[in-house]
Amino acid sequence: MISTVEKKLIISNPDELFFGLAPKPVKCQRGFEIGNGVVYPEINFTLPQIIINESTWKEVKSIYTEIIGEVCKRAIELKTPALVVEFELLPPMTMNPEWGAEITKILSENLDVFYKKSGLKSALRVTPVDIRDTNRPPLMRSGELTVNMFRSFELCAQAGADMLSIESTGGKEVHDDALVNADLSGIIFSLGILAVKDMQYLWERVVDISKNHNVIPAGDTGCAFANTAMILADKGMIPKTLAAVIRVATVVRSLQAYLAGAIGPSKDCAYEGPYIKAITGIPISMEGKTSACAHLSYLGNIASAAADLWSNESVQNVKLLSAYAPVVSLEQLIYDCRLMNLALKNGNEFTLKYRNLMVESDAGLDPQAYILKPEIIISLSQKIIQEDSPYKMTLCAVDETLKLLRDASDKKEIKLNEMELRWLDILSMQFDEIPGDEINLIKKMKNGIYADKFLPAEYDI
Amino acid sequence: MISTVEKKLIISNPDELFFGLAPKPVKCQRGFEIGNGVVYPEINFTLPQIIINESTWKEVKSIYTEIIGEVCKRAIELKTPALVVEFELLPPMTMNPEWGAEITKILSENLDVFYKKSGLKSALRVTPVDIRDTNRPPLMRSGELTVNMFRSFELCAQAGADMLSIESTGGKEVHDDALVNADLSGIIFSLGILAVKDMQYLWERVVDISKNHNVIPAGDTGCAFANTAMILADKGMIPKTLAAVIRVATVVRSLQAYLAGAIGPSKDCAYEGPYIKAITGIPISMEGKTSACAHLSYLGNIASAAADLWSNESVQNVKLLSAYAPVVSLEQLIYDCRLMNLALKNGNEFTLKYRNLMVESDAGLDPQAYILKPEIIISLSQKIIQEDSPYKMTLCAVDETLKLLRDASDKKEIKLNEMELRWLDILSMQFDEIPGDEINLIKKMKNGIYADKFLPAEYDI
Amino acid sequence: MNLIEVIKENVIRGHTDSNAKYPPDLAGKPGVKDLVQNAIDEMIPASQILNESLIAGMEIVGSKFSAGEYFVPDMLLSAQAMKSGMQIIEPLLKSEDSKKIGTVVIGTVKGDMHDIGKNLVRMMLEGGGFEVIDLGINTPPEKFIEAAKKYPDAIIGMSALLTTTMENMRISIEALRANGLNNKVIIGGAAASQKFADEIHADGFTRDAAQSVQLVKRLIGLAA
Amino acid sequence: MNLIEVIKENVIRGHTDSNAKYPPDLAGKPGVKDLVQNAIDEMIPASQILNESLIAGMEIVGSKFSAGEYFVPDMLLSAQAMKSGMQIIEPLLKSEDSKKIGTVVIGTVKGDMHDIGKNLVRMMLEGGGFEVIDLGINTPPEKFIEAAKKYPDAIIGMSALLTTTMENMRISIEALRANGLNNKVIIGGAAASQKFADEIHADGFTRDAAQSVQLVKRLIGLAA
Ligand code: B12
Ligand code: B12
Repeated sequence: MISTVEKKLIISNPDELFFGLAPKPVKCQRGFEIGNGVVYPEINFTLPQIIINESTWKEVKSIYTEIIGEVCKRAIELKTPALVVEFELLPPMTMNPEWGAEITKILSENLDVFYKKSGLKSALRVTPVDIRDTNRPPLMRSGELTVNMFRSFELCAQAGADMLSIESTGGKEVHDDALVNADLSGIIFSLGILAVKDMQYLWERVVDISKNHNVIPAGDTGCAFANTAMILADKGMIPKTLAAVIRVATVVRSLQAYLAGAIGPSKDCAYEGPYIKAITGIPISMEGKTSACAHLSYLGNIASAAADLWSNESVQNVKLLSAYAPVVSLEQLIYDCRLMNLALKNGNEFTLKYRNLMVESDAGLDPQAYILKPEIIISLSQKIIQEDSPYKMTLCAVDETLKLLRDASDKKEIKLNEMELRWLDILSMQFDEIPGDEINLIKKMKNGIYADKFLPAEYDI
Repeated sequence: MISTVEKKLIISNPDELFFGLAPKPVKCQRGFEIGNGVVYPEINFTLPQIIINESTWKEVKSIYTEIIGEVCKRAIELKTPALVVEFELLPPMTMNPEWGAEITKILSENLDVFYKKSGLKSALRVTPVDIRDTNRPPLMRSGELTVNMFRSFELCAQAGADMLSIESTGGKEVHDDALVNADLSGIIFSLGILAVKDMQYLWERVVDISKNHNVIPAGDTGCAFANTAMILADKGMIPKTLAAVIRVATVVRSLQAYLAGAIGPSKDCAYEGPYIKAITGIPISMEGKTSACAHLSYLGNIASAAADLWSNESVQNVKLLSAYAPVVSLEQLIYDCRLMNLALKNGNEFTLKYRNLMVESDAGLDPQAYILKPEIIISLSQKIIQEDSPYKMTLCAVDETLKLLRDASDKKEIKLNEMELRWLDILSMQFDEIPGDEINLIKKMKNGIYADKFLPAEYDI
Repeated sequence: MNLIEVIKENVIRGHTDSNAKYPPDLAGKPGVKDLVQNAIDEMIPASQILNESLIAGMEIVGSKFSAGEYFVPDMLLSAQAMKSGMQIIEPLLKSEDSKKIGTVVIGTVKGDMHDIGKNLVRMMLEGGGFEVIDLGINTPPEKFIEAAKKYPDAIIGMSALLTTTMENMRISIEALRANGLNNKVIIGGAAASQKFADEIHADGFTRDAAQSVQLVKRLIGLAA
Repeated sequence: MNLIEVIKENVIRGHTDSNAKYPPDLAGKPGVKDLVQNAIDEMIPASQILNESLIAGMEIVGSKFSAGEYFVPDMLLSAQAMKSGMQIIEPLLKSEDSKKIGTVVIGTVKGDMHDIGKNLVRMMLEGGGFEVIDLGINTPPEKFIEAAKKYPDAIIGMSALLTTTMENMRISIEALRANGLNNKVIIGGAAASQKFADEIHADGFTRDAAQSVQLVKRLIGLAA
């Protein structure tokens, strides 16, 4: 059952939107609560160069075993108040759900041992891959891939996951093309209709599985859309203003997970997280400068302004001069968190000032950073939730962000070059032609240039 | 000419010892000043797994060319106010001074290009290796290695270095053994006599070379002593209290560089830097959490409390998921610096509070962090400079640090376990037997267990 | 400005025809399609239109993109405009004139679904005058073999973004060689590097799509 | 506590003789040297003293170190105490009893001057009953070859800490093999890893000195 969104924000004062504190904290099994006054590190890691198959499986397992041992050891040495570990499955581990579960078990058992032996509080987030996207046009509700994806959630939950997440891809088959063409109608169709419908379908099921296994349905991310856009924008391939617009638009599709019963913490790569936090009050995970190992970014500091978990996104298990890269990342995260947690102890006024450093650090340098300013998050969120349907909310998100960025550029709060300004014009022109009514856009898209990219029946449209 | 130290600290108020501001800023060629209100990133990098010889030399050069290009590109994208690049030679590049100079030229020329093309302000620190330590007992003032080391300084200065540094090793041949035996008499002999004499000899010459080529004689580090101790202590091999004592003792030997005419910025790995800054007023380079790629540490945040340059120490040019590791490090440093620089803009009161977060973050968790508390730096430095000779200053440093740590443990400001306390006792007992007079210790050592480790003539004793 | 120049300008600006709304300042004005028709009517030789307007225009587009003055969507608009002109002149060109300068088979390797980078490479190569056969994502070695047999002179491009799929580039190359196929292979994608390319005996690597055109030209002996 | 136990205890505490000031609480009391002499005087067999006091004591020291309850200087004090006892009983032991359980040649490779890690490994191996030939730092392949010829049964240990010297481990191993020398080779140092060991065909790798004893024992068939 998908509930509808309240017309009132849970956090409506920008000064109450900061790191470490969320109105609806999430309680974890091994002794701690996320969003209750402390920022915790969320460590991510992945395999070094290796192929995954039967013959390498033993080595794959030993790599994960080694990583988790080293990570826990250092976490204890640095006395972190608690540790969140994310295990992002790789595609073969979701296609063979038993494999993903096997690694989950290794990680979970190790966390148990260190909890019992050394009192290391911890939680394990497990994130199966949205393998439905393997074939194009993808089958979103049928077929072996869908079955295996849901089995992967089941088996990982049984094997010891504490939280379930996914970077779901419903609508991406249209978005990929729309993105490089900077075609707002395709983007809005993808995010406001396809992605929303798929999120509703998918998260009802993930929430059910979570309830059955007593694990936390944690949340989703607009990664496949907005982070793809971000990377392309950072490489100068698409306008940054477009990436910023897409980010705000993903708020609506990501929100569906929480309306379906997910309770957070959101996924690290979901830079729309602070919007979700303002709207729903759930704690969020964020990544920024300390995830430079996974992707470079213009959001390095501002990303931490509202973070309840602080993540490195991902790093291969390669040896650096000091230690393996996951240990290096963990150490950096822990030191970042220490500063934030001490700031929190110094009281609200100081915390705010410190948060504002993070914001000021980046907000003026990039439109994608600009839309993460607390006042803007609150004001845009406020407008978005007044709309009645996810489609209308998405339209509102796009429209308001376009206006906002033009305004910010006029007021010289951000500097947009001539290319960006040109595209801001084009995007606004495009927007004016998008039907205000969902049905009409669907009709248009079923016969338009994306017609062979997606299967309407798989979205029940 | 070695001058003697003033009996008055340049910074005598702990509240005036903070990041970004040094009483004696250092002016760089390409448009900026270090220590004048802004913290700048200092990026370091080294080769990945490769052997250095004639047949690989072309590849070696192309690796450095690639690194400097990528680093400058990202520095510009992230709009850093300026960039310091350190090139630490590897041993074969000092043994063949032409090689080190060739890489220096590549780096320097690239920095020039980016300065002219994109306005990237920058400075290049070049650090030859102290190759005199290749043979044991080492020849410190004669032999081919010494000649090549000095030629390396010369050629690198000619080839475009803006600053010269070294991690010099005089006295290490005794210290290595004394360290693992936790033998304070050997440690004090090494640091207070051998190292001091070698620093005086070495830095008079480096300062001369610098003057002749109009480059900055930047400074030295107690790395070979105190960082070796730190790494061993962090691995549980020697007491952390001992490592802390050694750190403070290195202040005296490192100080000799500045008395001989070096003007800073000090070397990143010199955690004695804040003491030097208080005593001399020169700007310092420091490394902490963002150098976790090079070594893990218990000083992650406190290290930045007084930093004028903020460094990653070193990272191999390996590919991470996002980019090559040096680019990743640079990005992290720049974001760290942005926060510090915004804090500085918020005025002294806020800066101090922010600095205190960094201090509180680590100071209670490790004796090596504890001795980096600003009040302690000032009070210990004050005592040290009252003594008349480097030897007496070293004795004072050791004595006062031992007392301080016992006190801190009694007052529960740091937690020392039973093993640490036991060694604190032993070290104090040892200290009581060390001659107050330099001559007597020299006499003892010439005939003692370290007699075959060092050559007195090479230190003119 | 003569017609040849005007067409070229319209390619660069990405203006297809008088119905196209972009770029806004050219809306309503004749675009590449219209202007090429005019040129034909004025008896300008098709090959001259091709070389001096369309290809020359796209070359400038490519260099603007490399210089950071164009986004990908700008480039796509230009490519569309160019195509609209091509459709008119193609029947008029002698077959040898319109022949592509070479063929490239490209695909993302098995297990890997990332294709944005690969698609950009395809686009650039097409813009550079190559025929590109796109095998899509998740391409098993057999498909590369099949394509290599079909296009014995083609350069084969492989893309991989995951550390766990990059080995499939090695495996695919080995499979090609084991089948006696000697097509040159180039690789790319975030996980790849020149070092890795050397290690798996690939014939070329580039960091970005822009450079891939140069690389392929070099491999077929069209550039130094 | 009988004398055997008391000696063992003094080895563990690192108390050499009544002149030694450490550990402070035992200063002035008889140490290992004195007590071993007493034991000899009491006609306790030298081999019993060796095994049940000295070696048994050092074993406990080793496990305390591994458990993080001892620092290296603690261990060195114990080793010194043990040695002082050894000097007394050595002449009394039949030569076969005192024979070392194996030989290890160890050195830091060419171009590399880091030796703290290597020295710890040496110490641990000596404590574990091995004879260790230390080639020092900056050891060229020829020196390893020379030593391997001289000690054909020895395990050879190589240490490297720089990314630019680790290749010298490969080169040194290749040089040994090229000279027909089949000594088992183990490697270590911050730059090394099991993966690298496999790659250069080393016979063993450990992350730390403590594990090196087990590794060497396993390689010579003394442990599983
Ligand atoms: C966008 C993206 C996605 C999108 C893909 C959309 C699409 N249609 O391609 C989505 C969200 C679906 C996705 C899914 C996944 N992804 Co992904 N993704 C990315 C991201 C953010 C950007 C990739 C991209 O498009 N870059 C932009 C393009 C233009 O650059 P490029 O691909 O490098 O291509 C350029 C050059 O390399 C070159 N080139 C490329 N190919 C070729 C070929 C030839 C022949 C030549 C000459 C040149 C060349 O030219 C191109 C243009 O200049 C990267 C992060 C990163 N830093 O790369 C992660 C990343 C690659 N993904 C990652 C992961 C883990 C995944 C998932 C497993 C996530 C999950 N758990 O669900 C799945 C796996 C799906 C699968 N089986 O492949 C990890 C990989 C980690 C690892 N172990 O290797 C990364 C590194 C993210 C991270 N930091 O953790 N991802
Ligand atoms: C101490 C130290 C020094 C001291 C060395 C003192 C000495 N007598 O050894 C001094 C200051 C002299 C020094 C000099 C240099 N160093 Co240095 N040094 C270090 C440091 C901080 C610690 C090394 C150490 O002693 N660790 C403690 C011991 C106990 O650990 P370990 O050596 O790993 O050994 C353990 C295991 O590996 C194993 N093991 C070791 N050997 C073996 C062998 C076998 C057979 C087995 C089974 C096991 C085994 O058991 C040991 C005990 O558990 C490291 C940083 C680091 N993270 O490692 C840098 C480091 C190794 N040094 C580095 C550099 C660059 C240098 C210099 C070039 C600096 C310069 N520009 O002047 C010179 C080079 C000199 C030379 N030619 O070798 C870099 C290397 C970078 C690179 N490219 O690889 C490092 C990584 C520092 C950094 N982060 O940048 N260094």
